Amino acid sequence: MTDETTTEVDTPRESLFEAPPLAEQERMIEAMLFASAEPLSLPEMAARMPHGCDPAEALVLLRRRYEGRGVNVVRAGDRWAIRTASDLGFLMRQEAVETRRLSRAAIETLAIVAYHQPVTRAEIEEIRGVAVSKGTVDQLIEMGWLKLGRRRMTPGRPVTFVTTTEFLDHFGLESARDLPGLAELRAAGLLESRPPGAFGTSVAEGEEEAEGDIDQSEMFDE
Amino acid sequence: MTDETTTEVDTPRESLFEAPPLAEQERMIEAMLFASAEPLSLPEMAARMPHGCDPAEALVLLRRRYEGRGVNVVRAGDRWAIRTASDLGFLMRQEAVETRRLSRAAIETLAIVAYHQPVTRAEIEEIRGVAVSKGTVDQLIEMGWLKLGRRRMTPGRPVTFVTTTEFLDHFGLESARDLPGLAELRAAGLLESRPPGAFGTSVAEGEEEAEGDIDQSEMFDE
Amino acid sequence: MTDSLSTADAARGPDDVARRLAEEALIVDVDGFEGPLDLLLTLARTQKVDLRRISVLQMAEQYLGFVERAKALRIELAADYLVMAAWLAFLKSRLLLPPDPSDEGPSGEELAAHLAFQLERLSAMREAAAQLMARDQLGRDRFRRGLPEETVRSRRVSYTATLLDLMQGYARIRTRDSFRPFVMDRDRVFTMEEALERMRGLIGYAGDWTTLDAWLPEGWHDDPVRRRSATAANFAASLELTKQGKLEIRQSETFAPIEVRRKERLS
Repeated sequence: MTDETTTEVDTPRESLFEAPPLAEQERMIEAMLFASAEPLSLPEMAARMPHGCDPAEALVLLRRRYEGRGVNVVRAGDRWAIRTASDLGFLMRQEAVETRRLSRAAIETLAIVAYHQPVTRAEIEEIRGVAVSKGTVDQLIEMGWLKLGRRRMTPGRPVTFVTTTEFLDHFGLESARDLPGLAELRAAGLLESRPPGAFGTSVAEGEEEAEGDIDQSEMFDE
Repeated sequence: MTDETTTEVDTPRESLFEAPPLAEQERMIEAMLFASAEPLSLPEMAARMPHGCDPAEALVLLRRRYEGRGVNVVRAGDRWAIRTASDLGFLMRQEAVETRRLSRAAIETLAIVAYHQPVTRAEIEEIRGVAVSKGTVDQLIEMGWLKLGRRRMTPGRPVTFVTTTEFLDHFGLESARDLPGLAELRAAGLLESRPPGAFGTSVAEGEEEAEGDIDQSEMFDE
Repeated sequence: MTDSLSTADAARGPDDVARRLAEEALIVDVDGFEGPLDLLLTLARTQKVDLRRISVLQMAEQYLGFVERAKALRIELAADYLVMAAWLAFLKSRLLLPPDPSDEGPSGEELAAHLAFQLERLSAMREAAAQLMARDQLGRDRFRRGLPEETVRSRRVSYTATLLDLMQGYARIRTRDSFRPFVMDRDRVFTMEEALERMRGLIGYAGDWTTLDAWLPEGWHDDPVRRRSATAANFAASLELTKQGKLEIRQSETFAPIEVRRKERLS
């Protein structure tokens, strides 16, 4: 990320003006993050700052400055935002927005996508043991928590679903790797498509299984 | 003002709980001023805070803390708010872009190009069933979402249109091939209900992927 | 099955009575379950052991008992519950019979292990979902800036559209034809109503016998399809008018021209 910014900003190094001092850059980032309701990426910040600025470095300072304060600098994927400290939520009851109550199916679907992403509709159904109703994924996409990922390179090239930056921001996660209990689930083999050390051939539920097999191994090969 | 607050807060002094330390009160004010959609008065802040708090005192601290920062605590009448430091206004200006929703004609044209590229104007018109105004395509090109592809090797050698990398960026797609097919759109509930059988037999359950393929190969036949 | 199970139950004492009562309760709740896997998970939990140690055989028997009782109570179970029952019956036989060495498929133990895994995974995902929802959420526990300062000052217009707009736009175009109300292509059809209307207007002038051909409207003579349609309509209309006593109709022999004329009123 830092690289990206530097390359973008590198050329104007011959610019007539020197980059502002780091403290000044920190002020700039502070102003931008305060002003924006949505998280900002480093390149977005760099684009608005004078040439030669390195928002990544200034961000480290700013983040430290707000540690333990009433508002904090938080990360959501590759974006940054200022959010109120969660222990002070009780003060903001006036600001609380009535969020649409999600059905149990929607909540489970969201969790399955979050923990298994990228995941296809067939895989979600295999895990839940029931068909995913038409509106469920649609609703989660509309709320901005899910989006389409890349197609799976298996027969039929099914689309996959992944979570968004908004999802991370909403649940206060720095990245999808910070999902609660993720490491334990992985260690227990519960993010695989079959029990650890299981037989290779297809089973009970049939067709999708074989396909799921390829999917999953492809998925966790990282 | 201070008087006002103290009188209001005076009574609960006999409360069972002690007021939180001043530093904690400062955090609270910071969070409230950040999250509130409107500037807040001291009594409003006091009303939200635990009994025994004195927002006036904490506000003095907070105000001093933000002196010279990228944002400042400023007064508007008898209310308080956090605002961008005036010397950093230039950072906000770039963000000041007016966003408008793309017209339906433009979205449909864009969708046809995305799904059928490379595609000529005549083909777009045939699929949409209405003439495509020159302005629509021009607008999409100007926005950087469409560009000219190679000429079709048919009589008249018409120009074709294709989507750009910027288009993929905007819509968060890895490649135009990641766009879901009609069957998937339907499965996701994105197609309004449709009279059964209206599509003819071939399309019924999901084979229109195949049909789409034919379209594509026809279109890609250079 | 019910019989053998219930005798077995009776032999096993009060624990099983409690279990049976619990199963009866399940039947009442069947609408509350999200499919057979969900129900199986509930059954597995009654064993009060680690999901990895559940007795799949016992669970299969509980499930089959559940389905039997639902049948006895004439409760309609969705098809997937019955499919699962059939599969569990198969699994049960696999688990009880000694393995057949000539059989290539997975063994009963492997199938049972996979089922146990599926249950554990579903349960883990539910727990993960609960943990996720228990996090401090934006707009409830954590808040964004209430007064964002993204003031609109520049003239640059940026158009936005979402992927959803794009896909819906495409879907709209591609399905437009299927929404067109059904209309028959009628420009080559002359209806009997049209023929009746027209003949009623012209009837007064038909004092003499004239062939039906002469009644064909302008422009319906040349194209064979149009000519056929108009002739048929005119013929049907003349029969109707004859029936109403307004017209006389005659044909001298088979395939001879049909002639019509106004029926004179006996005034």
